[in-house]
Amino acid sequence: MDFGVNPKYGDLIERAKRYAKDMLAPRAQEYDREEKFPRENFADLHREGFTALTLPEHLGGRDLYSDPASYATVLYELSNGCTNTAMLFHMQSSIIHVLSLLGTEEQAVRYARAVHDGKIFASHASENTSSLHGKMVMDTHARRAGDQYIVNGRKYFCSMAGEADYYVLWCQMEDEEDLSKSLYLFVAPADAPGFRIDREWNSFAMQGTASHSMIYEDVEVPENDIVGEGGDPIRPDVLPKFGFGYSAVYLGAGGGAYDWVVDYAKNRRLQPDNVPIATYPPISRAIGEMKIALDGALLMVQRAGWLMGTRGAAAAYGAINEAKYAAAETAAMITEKAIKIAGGPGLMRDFPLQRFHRDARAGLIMPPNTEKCLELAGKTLAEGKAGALMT
Amino acid sequence: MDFGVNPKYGDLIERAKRYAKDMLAPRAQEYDREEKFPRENFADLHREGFTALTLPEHLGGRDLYSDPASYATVLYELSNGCTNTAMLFHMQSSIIHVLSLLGTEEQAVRYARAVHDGKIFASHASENTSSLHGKMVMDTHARRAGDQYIVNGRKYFCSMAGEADYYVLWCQMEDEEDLSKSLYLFVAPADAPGFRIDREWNSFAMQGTASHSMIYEDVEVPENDIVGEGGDPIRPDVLPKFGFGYSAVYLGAGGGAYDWVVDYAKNRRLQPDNVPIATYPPISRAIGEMKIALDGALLMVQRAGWLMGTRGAAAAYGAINEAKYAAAETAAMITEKAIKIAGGPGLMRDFPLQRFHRDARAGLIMPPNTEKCLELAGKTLAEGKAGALMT
Amino acid sequence: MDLSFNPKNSDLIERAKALAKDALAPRAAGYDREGRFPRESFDDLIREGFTCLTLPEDLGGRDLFADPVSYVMVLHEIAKGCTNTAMLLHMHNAITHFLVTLGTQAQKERLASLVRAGKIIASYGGESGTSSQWNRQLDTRAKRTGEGYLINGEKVFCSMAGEADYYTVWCQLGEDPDVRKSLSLLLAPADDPGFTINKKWNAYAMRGTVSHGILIENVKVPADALFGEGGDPLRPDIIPKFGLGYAAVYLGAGAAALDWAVAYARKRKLKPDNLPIATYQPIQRQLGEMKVALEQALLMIQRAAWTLGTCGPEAAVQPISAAKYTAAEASALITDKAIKVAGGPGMMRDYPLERLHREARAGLVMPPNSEKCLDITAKTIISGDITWAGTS
Amino acid sequence: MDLSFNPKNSDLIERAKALAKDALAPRAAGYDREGRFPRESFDDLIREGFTCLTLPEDLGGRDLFADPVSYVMVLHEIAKGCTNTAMLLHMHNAITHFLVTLGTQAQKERLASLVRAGKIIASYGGESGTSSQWNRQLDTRAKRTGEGYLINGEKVFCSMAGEADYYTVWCQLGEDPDVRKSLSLLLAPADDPGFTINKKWNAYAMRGTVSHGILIENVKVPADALFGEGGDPLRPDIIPKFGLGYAAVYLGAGAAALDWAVAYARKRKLKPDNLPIATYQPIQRQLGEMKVALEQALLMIQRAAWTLGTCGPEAAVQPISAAKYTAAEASALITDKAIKVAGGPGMMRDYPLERLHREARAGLVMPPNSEKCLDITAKTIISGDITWAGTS
Repeated sequence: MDFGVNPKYGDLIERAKRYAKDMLAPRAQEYDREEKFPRENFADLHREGFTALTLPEHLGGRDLYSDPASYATVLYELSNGCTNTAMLFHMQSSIIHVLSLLGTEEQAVRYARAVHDGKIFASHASENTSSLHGKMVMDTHARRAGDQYIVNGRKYFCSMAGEADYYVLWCQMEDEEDLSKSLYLFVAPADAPGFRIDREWNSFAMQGTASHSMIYEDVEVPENDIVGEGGDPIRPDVLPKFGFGYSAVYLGAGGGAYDWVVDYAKNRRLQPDNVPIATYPPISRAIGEMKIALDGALLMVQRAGWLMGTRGAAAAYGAINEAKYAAAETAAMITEKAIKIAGGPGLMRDFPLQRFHRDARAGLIMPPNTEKCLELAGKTLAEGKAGALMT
Repeated sequence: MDFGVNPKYGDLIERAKRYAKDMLAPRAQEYDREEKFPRENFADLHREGFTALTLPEHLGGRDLYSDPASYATVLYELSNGCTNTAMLFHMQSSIIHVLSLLGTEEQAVRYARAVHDGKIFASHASENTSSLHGKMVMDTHARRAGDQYIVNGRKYFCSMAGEADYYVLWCQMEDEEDLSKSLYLFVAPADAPGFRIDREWNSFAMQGTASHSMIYEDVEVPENDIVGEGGDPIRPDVLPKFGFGYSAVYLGAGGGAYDWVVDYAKNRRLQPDNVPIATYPPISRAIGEMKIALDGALLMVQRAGWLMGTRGAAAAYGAINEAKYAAAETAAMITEKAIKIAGGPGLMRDFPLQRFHRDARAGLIMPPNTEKCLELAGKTLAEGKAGALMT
Repeated sequence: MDLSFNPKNSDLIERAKALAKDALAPRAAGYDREGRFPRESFDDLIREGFTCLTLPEDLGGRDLFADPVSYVMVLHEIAKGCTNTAMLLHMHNAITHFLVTLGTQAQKERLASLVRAGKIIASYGGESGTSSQWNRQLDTRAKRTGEGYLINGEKVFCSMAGEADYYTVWCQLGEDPDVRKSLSLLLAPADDPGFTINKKWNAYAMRGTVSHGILIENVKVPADALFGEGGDPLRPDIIPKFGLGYAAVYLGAGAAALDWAVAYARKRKLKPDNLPIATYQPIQRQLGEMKVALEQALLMIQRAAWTLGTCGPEAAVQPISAAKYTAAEASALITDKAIKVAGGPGMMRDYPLERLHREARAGLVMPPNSEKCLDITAKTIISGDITWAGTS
Repeated sequence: MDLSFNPKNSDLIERAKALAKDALAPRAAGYDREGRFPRESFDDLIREGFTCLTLPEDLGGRDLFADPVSYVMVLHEIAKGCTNTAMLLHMHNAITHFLVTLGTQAQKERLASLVRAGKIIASYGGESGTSSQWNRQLDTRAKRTGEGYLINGEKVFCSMAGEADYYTVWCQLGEDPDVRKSLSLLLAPADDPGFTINKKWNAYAMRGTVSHGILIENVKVPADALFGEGGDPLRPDIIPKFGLGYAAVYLGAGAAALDWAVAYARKRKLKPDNLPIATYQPIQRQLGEMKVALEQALLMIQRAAWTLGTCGPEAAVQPISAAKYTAAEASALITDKAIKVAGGPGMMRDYPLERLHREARAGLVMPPNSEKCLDITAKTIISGDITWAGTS
């Protein structure tokens, strides 16, 4: 057992921390207020080599998904600065990892080159299922037409809609209902004819992710931009990676709020006492509670990552689910306590607490929502399975 | 709107407060430890006229159920001293009220005389239904034999089993399935042949209530000890009164713990500070939280009582349910906080906190348990009803 | 104990309810989005007479603070339609009541005629100091001149800055450093050129209150602008009434969220069951918890209001603190759970829950904040035995 | 980061688990009911070598504090069977470890031979003073005599009073009023006639620890009864280890409650559905919340143990506080919810939940209590930047 930072990736975690503070945090307020895609951040992260971290080493990356616990820690640190950026960074990092994992050597090299050129990849999978049971049904279908495919459909919550350079579509081949045979990833440049954006993303949080809906009308995708085998996108070593990262991202909002309010409480003094309010017992107690909860939740996230990396996603599934619950609830709790401690500045848009709070609230709702997480965890137990392994 | 004490019953509330402090509290530890029926308390309450409070005035009572909010406040105050006694007082007070309400003049006079003579009446209704939906099904049946009835059956959670002087049995006439036609109250002296006690009440709380199971084998009840019309016991002006009182009783455990710990915190001093620990901000904050929650829950209970008294039980049903939830959760929360404040003495059997805590925990479980209360409250809302009236 | 709800002024509560539903609620999201003063809604309130409510009856009002239960329920109903509007109405009505309480007959009459003419009165007490206690010096000072008073200073969190017609300036008058003797209220027309608005209100909630800062430079007011004596604003019948109104206003956000969540849960169906989610037990449980919290808070508010009306302001200080705490925490809990019940729509700006959730957070922070409320309650308990109404 | 759980001493954890399940668990209710020392279970532990675990390897032990993760997991497994037994085992093993750490080679060897022979060592630090800080004078004093030391004083909360074979008395030695220089450990045989047991342990939980008071009158011990120097017991490698063990022990009560609740929910069926209640969503939600709390607390404990083993005792002070807090609160929450899941049987003495619930309450109160843990954590944060393992 070793709770220490993996030395192979210690530099990345340190750099993520630094970038969060020096690069992401100063711009976060503006992206949030203006509801803007964090383009400058992506440019800077690209310049620093961060957008390529999850590519394999032979393609110029650091293979960061080989240690998901470190990957999650990098995400968490970035999110301390800007939740929006961390979320989009996670989407891009996950999809380019998946493309190099599932693609042919030619595809892997080609997409990696695009990443190194600063191109941004988005991954669009959500459809209007409205199912309690979360079964995936795809309305987005492709049909063959000569040496290419014609895609039609509609996706919801498409992060970076209108902002990415490539859209990776989760798409079903027609005439085959079984997703485990018919689901493929289609890679299409954002300027391909037939993409239409329905700008209906109007959330009180995570507004910088530009998660609008997209409509595909006869989008043409050449055969060599179809990645992997039928069903690959829902392989257990692929699908859970997307959901896994949300925990780290949303917990990061809690971490950012915690850092800000501790700093505030150490510097804020009230008359006539003239001591930092951090020394008032109710406030120091609240700081202690926040810190302990933050650590516990981060450990849950890192444990899930470690399980996924060492025993595979199937073994990690319970832990990923539990980590999502712990992270989202903890982040929400911390941002709420932070606002109470800060008082007035907690509500002001000039200060970041209200932003972290809104972002953290989104974490409670993003599927699987926290109630659902609890039910899943309990169901696993009730069925006589261990759920998350006792490590 | 008037939140003040009803002047008609102000004396009773004051006396209940005094009895709780001077009479009930000093014996409560022993009844709990020895798991004894609080016989001395009943004798004293009888001497003070308290066991007859719910009889009509013309039968020597105070007709206290005419103002259920006052009734609940009396219960609450008694329970501050001894939860066991308050619970049994409530059972006896409710059943003698019901007997005088439903009985013939002859019966009402006869039972009232017994009450004035110091006889104790128990009410036994619970059967082994194990139903999620709480539908009442009676295994206990009576058949006619000449000018009397023969009762057979088994009841669970029979408060004062082996201790009361009269058992009032909720019993179904044979050959009639519909409870609204066949359910009657049978009054039998505890020494009637055929009663057998199965001493299986072994709870970590409320042990003084002696709520064992009882088996009835060919118990003979003369016709003039059968009370009311068929279905009377489940009339809306009868049944809810039993459940209504539980809120006040269990909240009383919270009130008792609150009183004790506030007194403790005002007197306990630690070195080197040498000031009452009540002045430490985390503790004073906790005291504030307890007091506010206690008041809110008591208002919920009193409101339910007021609704029942002025608009009838049907209108009060939602409020009774909500009050049960608020009272039980609040009492549990307060006793838990009180233990944390007191530290070591919170755990010691020589002090009452652990007793109040155990009693309060029983309140969470006693049907309807608090989860059930929430579901009922939500279901009422979801069905488009207001639930508790906005008063 | 008599919890029947038929106060003298129940007609006002009914009218507030109707107005909130029909006129105020549809505009609430817009005021929040645009961060502007709810002008149209306030005009409705003025036309319907709601800005005259706390004037004495002989001056055209309803003397509504004489019936505090009705007062808080009117606010609560208004707040269910629009939290911002309700907050500002409370500010106007509370300060109007205080000025009338403190003023001479001539002052009362003049003020009443302004209010009846639709003028809006604001109240500015906050300064950028760092204490929540009233035992420190104010920066805003007034001094006597030949004709009246000259005021200088700076105020923060000035609700309706630039929108109200008159500003009530809390300031220290004269040289006495003891605020308990020198704190005074001076009423000044908002168009005095000495007022400069510092537009720094940029909150994430309650944006429609436009609570900017105001710089006060050489504002001259006549002698009859002074209401009451030095120290009067600290009288126990003044400040706690603000807190009581806040409780009612912020609970309104919670009540509106519960209404919305219930309606949503009854409509929203999920496949493959195709049943309203309101039929699922976990959803029912959440709705139940929200409902109990709402009822409890309402009772605490009504109890505090009743105590104020029946036992007087000093007896009401603690019940009001307790009500503010309960209401703010209940509203926070209810809006939290409402978003969980609603899922995705809970975070979308097209629906009201995210706004109500933000407004409830403001309720936690607005003075007296939850910690302060607990503190007031605890100190009362620790310093002696208290018996509050309803606790026998 | 490597969370694989294959410590050097995993054999011990497996044996602890088996022993807890087969031998300890069936007796746990009885010890609680009768309020007596778990003699039979302790005999099992002695026979299986668990009372020698923290002795050095060359003295017949396993040096288990060198591998703190294994140490806490052994305790946790034992506690899942019997919280009382686990607590006392921890007391014995922790004090044995400290005595060995502080003693001379001769003292170590003598102590080890006693322990190997099945003797039980107790540790008595508590006094009926009123401070949780170690900066005050102790009532228990020792003074040097010709042959050794003479001890007088009174101790409270003496676990295993009258049951252990040796008492380790924390006392001030000599005249120096500074406890940081004079606090000492003296080992005395329990059968010394100067010890009088004051049977006042009457807790509602952890009754099997028989933590009575002890009066110490003129107890004489030889010179080699003194372990270490004055002030040594305050070394940072001593006291926090107690807290770490408490965390593991009390979390055991929570883990056992969750196990029981899951098994119950899978068996219990309600009419008319006739399905196990484990299939109901509200029940699943509760079980899920309990599970997440348990996992989180276990990770916090393991992290603290790992920090102790890898980064040393000073670095581990805050993680241990955090682990104690998380474990005690988690155990309280889990046992609460378990009773709600079980309903009636949750409060019946025929089933273990009510006992586990009481034991979890003791966990909240046992020093360092939750407030104290938060305090330690907060002070560290406020006084400077800290970086704990796993937080990068």
